[in-house]
Amino acid sequence: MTEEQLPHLGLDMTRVIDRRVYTDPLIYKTEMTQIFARTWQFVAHESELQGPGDYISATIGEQPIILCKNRDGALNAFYNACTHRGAVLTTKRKGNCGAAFRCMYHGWTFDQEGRCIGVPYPDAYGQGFTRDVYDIPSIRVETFAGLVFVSLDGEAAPLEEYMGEAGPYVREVVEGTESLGRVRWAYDGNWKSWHENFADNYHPEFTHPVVGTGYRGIEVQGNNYWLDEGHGMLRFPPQRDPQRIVAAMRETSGLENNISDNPLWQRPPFDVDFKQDHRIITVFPNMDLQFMTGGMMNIIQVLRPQAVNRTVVELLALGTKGESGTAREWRLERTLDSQASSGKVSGDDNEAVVRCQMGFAASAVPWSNMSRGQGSGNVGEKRDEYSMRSFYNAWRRYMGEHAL
Amino acid sequence: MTEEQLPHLGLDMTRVIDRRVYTDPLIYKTEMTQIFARTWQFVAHESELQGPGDYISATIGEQPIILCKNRDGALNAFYNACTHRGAVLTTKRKGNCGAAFRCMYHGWTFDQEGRCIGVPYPDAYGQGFTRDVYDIPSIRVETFAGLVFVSLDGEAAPLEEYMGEAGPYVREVVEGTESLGRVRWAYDGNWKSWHENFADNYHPEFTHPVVGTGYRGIEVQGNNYWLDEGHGMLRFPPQRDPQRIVAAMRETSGLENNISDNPLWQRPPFDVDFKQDHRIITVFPNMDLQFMTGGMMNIIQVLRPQAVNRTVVELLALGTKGESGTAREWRLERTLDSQASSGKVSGDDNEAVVRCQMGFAASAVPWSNMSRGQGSGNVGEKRDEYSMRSFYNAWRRYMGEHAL
Amino acid sequence: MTEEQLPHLGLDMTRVIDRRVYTDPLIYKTEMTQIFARTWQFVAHESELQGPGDYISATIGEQPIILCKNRDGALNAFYNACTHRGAVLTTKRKGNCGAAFRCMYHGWTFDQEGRCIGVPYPDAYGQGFTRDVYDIPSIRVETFAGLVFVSLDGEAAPLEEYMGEAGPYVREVVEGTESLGRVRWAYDGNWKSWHENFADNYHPEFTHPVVGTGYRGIEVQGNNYWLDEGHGMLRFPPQRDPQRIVAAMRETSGLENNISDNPLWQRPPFDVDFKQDHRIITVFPNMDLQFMTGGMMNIIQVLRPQAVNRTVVELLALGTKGESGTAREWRLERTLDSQASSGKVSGDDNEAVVRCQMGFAASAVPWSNMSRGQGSGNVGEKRDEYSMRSFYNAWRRYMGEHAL
Amino acid sequence: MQGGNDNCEGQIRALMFECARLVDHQRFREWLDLFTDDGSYSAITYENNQENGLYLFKDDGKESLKERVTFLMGFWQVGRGKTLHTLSNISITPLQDDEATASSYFVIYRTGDDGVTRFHACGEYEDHLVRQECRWLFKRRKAIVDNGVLPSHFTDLI
Amino acid sequence: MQGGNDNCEGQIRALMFECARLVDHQRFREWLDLFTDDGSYSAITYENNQENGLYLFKDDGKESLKERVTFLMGFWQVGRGKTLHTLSNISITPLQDDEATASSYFVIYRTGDDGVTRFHACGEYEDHLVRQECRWLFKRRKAIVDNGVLPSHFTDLI
Amino acid sequence: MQGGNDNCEGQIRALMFECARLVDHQRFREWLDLFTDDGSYSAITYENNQENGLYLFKDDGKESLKERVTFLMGFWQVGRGKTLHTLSNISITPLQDDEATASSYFVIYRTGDDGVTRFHACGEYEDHLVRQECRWLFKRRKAIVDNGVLPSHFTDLI
Ligand code: FES
Ligand code: FES
Ligand code: FES
Ligand SMILES: [Fe+3]
Ligand SMILES: [Fe+3]
Ligand SMILES: [Fe+3]
Repeated sequence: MTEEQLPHLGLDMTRVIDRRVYTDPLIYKTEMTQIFARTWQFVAHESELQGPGDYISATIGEQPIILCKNRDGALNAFYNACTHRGAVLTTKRKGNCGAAFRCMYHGWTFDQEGRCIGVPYPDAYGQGFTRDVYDIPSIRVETFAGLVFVSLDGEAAPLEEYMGEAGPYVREVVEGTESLGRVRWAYDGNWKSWHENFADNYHPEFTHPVVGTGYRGIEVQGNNYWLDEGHGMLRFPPQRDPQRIVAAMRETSGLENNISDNPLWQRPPFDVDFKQDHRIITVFPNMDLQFMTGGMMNIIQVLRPQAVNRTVVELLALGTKGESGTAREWRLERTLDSQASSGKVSGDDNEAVVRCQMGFAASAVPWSNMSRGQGSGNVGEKRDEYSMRSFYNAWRRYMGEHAL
Repeated sequence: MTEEQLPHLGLDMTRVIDRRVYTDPLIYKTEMTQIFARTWQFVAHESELQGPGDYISATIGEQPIILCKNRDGALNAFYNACTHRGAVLTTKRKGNCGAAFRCMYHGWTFDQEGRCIGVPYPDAYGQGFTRDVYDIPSIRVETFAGLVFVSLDGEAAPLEEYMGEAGPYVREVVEGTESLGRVRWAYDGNWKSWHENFADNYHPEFTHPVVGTGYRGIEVQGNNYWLDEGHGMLRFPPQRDPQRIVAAMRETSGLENNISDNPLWQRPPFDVDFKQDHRIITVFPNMDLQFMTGGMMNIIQVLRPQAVNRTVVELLALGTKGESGTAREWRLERTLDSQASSGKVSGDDNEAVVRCQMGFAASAVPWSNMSRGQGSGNVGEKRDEYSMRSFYNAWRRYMGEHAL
Repeated sequence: MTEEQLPHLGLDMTRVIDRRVYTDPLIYKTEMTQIFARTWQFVAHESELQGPGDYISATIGEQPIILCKNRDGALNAFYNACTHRGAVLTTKRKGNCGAAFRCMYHGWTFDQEGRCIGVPYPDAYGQGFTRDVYDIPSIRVETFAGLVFVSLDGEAAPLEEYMGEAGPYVREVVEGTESLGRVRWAYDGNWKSWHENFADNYHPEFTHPVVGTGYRGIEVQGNNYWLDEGHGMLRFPPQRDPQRIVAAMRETSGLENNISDNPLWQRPPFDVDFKQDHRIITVFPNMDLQFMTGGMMNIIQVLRPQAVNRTVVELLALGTKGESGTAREWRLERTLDSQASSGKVSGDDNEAVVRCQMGFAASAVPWSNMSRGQGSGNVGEKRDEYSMRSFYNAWRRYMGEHAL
Repeated sequence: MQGGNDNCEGQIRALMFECARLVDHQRFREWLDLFTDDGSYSAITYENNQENGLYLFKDDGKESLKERVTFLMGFWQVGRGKTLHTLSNISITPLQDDEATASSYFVIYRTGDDGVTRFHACGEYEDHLVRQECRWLFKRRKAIVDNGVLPSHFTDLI
Repeated sequence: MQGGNDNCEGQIRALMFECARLVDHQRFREWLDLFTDDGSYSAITYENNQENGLYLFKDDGKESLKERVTFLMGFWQVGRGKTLHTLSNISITPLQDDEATASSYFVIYRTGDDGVTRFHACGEYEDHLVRQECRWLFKRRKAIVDNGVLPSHFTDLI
Repeated sequence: MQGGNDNCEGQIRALMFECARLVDHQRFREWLDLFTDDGSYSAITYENNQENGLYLFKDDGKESLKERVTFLMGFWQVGRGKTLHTLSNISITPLQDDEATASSYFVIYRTGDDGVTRFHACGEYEDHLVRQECRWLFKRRKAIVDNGVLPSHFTDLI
């Protein structure tokens, strides 16, 4: 596999990716400043912040931040670092700060917008001291269809514009939802591998026996979208044949799976249009939304890089605002069955991305292929990879001269 | 918070510190050679080495060393590394080497001063071989008021001179003491944060509810000292009001704390002048002494950096030589009640320094303020920060061109 | 210990080694490419791969590879990394791939030689797509007396030539053997320290009381060999006096060890020539063979570096092909008694190499001496160090300008 | 050891240990037989158990349990590392002759592909047990997992 | 389960487990009730227990214990991570009808602010127990901590 | 606690705990007395136990055990760190009045030269026990170690 063998693919870093993007610590470091500090980053669903003083803390790239609701119901963000001597104002992932955050070290207080409102015994600082120098730098917050994002970059385009072609699709699947809760897990691999996995509709029938066996004998439909800028979408109809799955299960374990007695296979206690397309939307650079089986499963995932080869995935499960208690209970019990590192589907995706990171060490195999779908335009078939190329196209632009 | 906003403070790295000093691995590496390899470093109280062959091993910066008492009762130090092929002569933190250290690998022996006194089968090394080439390089040892220090730097000023203005204060609080034992703990933070915490008398009433509530309604007294060179002192009278503390305890837990039945609040079984000032002395760069409540609690702490963001604190508890068995027992049971990572006071200090390291990641908040006390001279009020500025003044001098 | 003091030794990096070779991450990184990617590296005994599809995976330097037996019984090696998007084809250390490896991510298949034989839905890659571009790069495999080696370097000399002067000795001790199984352990030290320990016959009587006490009062015989290129051998007759050992045991524990009732001291249930020399052969750069007590214990060890200061040792125990069930059982129960990190001999060697790594931190003791045996020629006495110098001579050549 | 509660407690502990052993030895089909036909097996993080009730999974009834066993036997492609489920702090509360609840602590160690054995997860089991035909079975086992960040390979039985 | 030592041992084990559970669920005021009025609770490192007897802390009597509970309930500002105190190797030695000593091993796991659950500390409990009004209580609990370098957050009950 | 199997089980558990305690307190000569004269003590990795039967070591009979104790008492130069052998999931199967088998899980923590306490190893004991002169002893203890990569310092009793 030499460079000469691959001319038809174009070594342009969108169709064929140099695997060092997943392993080079310097690229990782650059991603933190060129990408994570300049894009819009999802922090919370607005339903997670109910009253004044409610806050959520997060790490954006490597920067600790706080998102807080103020007295007027407005959301504000600022760094989670005391301007006095650096202590984070909170170590909790969420909570309520009351009227203000009081730093536990020297008692400086900061209001719900990060403004310095109290410095004990200020006289010792002398005459030139003005408290507002010690306001915590604020961070831009914008909301899109109930999803709250921040950007560390004062110059970033507005969120609405940033969402670009993905906007309408995102709005459609999250409007009217609220948060059910979160789970997190870690895997030993680069953050982009998980994001790619979401933009990848070529793998499911191979990675997931429960998908592949359900597709047996079926002509698989669906589309893959490049959405400007950096976003993507997978859209495909529900087609699996349960009887094929049951047969495959029998082969696998020798157990007769009687799905009609298995509550996991029953209709949920709420209306769902089973004919609706599944939709998986990737938002640049590190956010993924899944809207499956007419919204039976509706989740958001965000990637929190820890190191070039370590990532935490944070998953937010969504329910429908105002749904019945029975519906809500069903969602709480069933939403994650396929998800997270314990999930019947994601379990295998975790294995795949960990295996990729292991294989990236083989420097004699230096490129990854993402060239499926050779047609012009931005839409291909289900198994095409326009979505991934959209990501790397934006990645390359953000990284600028730092890209490989 | 921009550089322009802070002119009145002077970005001179003593009043306002660039937080990269706590996070930059290169600065850390430089500190190992510019500071830890050039200053006097506390290793032991002389009472810890009783007879010939008694030794204590330690790591000074990143260098393994042995401090050993010889036949004549003199203390010697040398590297803990065999000159043959490198094995440490001991892996224990303390012990007795007998007449000599025998390296476990090839049996080379080194006397209590590190001189090579035995090489098995030396003939194979040929004629040019002279054993004294294989003496372990010795390290300077000096003792101050029973405290044993080493310096890896042959050119360092004598210890007495090094102790500078701190000398008399240190002597006063450690003379006549002996070691009760040690405890160690680790925290995820830079070593300087713990040292600063000791030089900081602004924080206690905010960090420690047990201090803050005891001060309620009281005009707090005390002084803060810059002691040349690099040292500092906090000195303040015992002023807390126990009834205020009891009231705050009741608020906190709903429990009525009857301190008159609580042995922790009783007079110790030895004479103490409860009127005496508390004294906390910081010795450059990584040693701290506390002499509290007329010596009811008397401890030394030394910082052993492990990485730019990881530190081990080693605490040595002191008792009075010749004190009664009851007094000694009291000290053994009570000295650490407030100390170490399990302590009623230090527990919160640990939380503070860990929170600082977390907050240092916020690069938009790049400076820490240590400017309290604007008066000229070297002494300020209790909450002033002359002591910290003394530290950073020396830090900057030792780091030279390597300082930020 | 200054450079001036050591002229008689010659600071040529074979007689006197700069200890940074054990601690410098850059040297380690260079070793991965200059040495591990260019030498022959032991992967398996051929008895470990029985039928077609049997494979063993390994990491050579930092490169994941697979060694696999094909349909014709030939052994092939290739990188353990899918050419599509990088997933390792197996995470197991051994197994059987069936007719082909099927990547778990997108189902690409690779035959037992790493050739790409299946790409699902290839049309999406367009017209220029040719599958053989996606064959996994193959790796050279050669076998020596049943030992299977790979070399990542296409230009490396043939294995037979590489084995050089060590070849005949290696052949003698491994011919007619087969694998009994493997154990692995990790130690906190550089990989070369363990390899040196094998090439070192000066240490045993000091490191291992069970050896040293057995030698009491005995004129120890044996030879040390420099074997071209980079290899070495220790050869010495069985001389220990069991009664001396028993006496020393009594001194140590107060227990009377009655070795005539101790099965560990009995003749094995197979023929052994107890007069035969013990032989320990070191193969450059990271392989060691021990043939002890006429083959009563016959093992191979390979070093798998994890980091500059962390190594995994992989031990392969050997039995004689066709030996009786009783003989085999004896070997399975007794072979490792002295070996591995739990072994009665290797336990102490582990301690020694860990102690060396700790001592290497003492930068004032910068050199290690390997100069025993000053005579010309390539053979010295038992305690000489021709073997080690052979290693460093080759090490220096492979490292080229990157050597210190 | 013939009669009364004591007997029951011993048998219930034996059931718990048997469960750990079957899981650790990957004998999944036998694990299935430790549950009643209407048995439930679920897992949730400590935080979500305190707050919102969002489960990791909740298998209700034999058919759901069979599906999980099928996944463990190959319907997942995830590698099954050797695990060790250590149980401690077992408290059993008899409800009536043939019924009891129990709480216990679990700590799981797991050996990875690299051969290294590591702490994996820990937490608390809440069990509801019944005796059917002289045999104690799980009617409900809920694993409340302390880990706020789950490990990567978490499809093994908890 | 009605009579004799066996009963006692079960009750003492129940006390120990109850103690762990209250601590892990941060029910500190109830923890207080597991001690006699003159109860003592202390901790010391293994090394210092062997050598010099320098305690980490030693709470003698209900008032000292109440002070500790007050610190745990907010007089410390340290965050309280979720802990799991697993107990094993429990050996109980009856002294008389209403008195016993016990030794046991503890291993503590703790979930940090980052959500990651880690091994925290381990060691041995030396307990002295008495029965008062049909209830077993700690008269003395001494925790001997193996850790030679204590963890950073070590204000949780051990 | 007077009669029958229950008594035996308690005594066998006591033997196991005693064994752990003697090992952890480095009282090796007393450890020796927990084995019958023909006692066997061995260790093997989980993988090798499944596959080829290659032991780490196998001490058969008192003389082999004495040799190991001698090594532990100084015939090794390896430092002996403080260990903690926690036992759980103890299942005892009586064979006859004076004989039983048992299986249990062990997890070992060890404090290194640097003072840091870490998880060390874990696995399963397979024990064969006999009663001789009113005292239960190990006739065979086999430690099956989960760790596929053994720790560096692994000469401590497992
Ligand atoms: S660090 Fe926040 S008040 Fe000092
Ligand atoms: S390393 Fe010390 S004698 Fe060889
Ligand atoms: S990574 Fe192997 S088939 Fe895609
Ligand atoms: Fe998937
Ligand atoms: Fe403080
Ligand atoms: Fe050796």
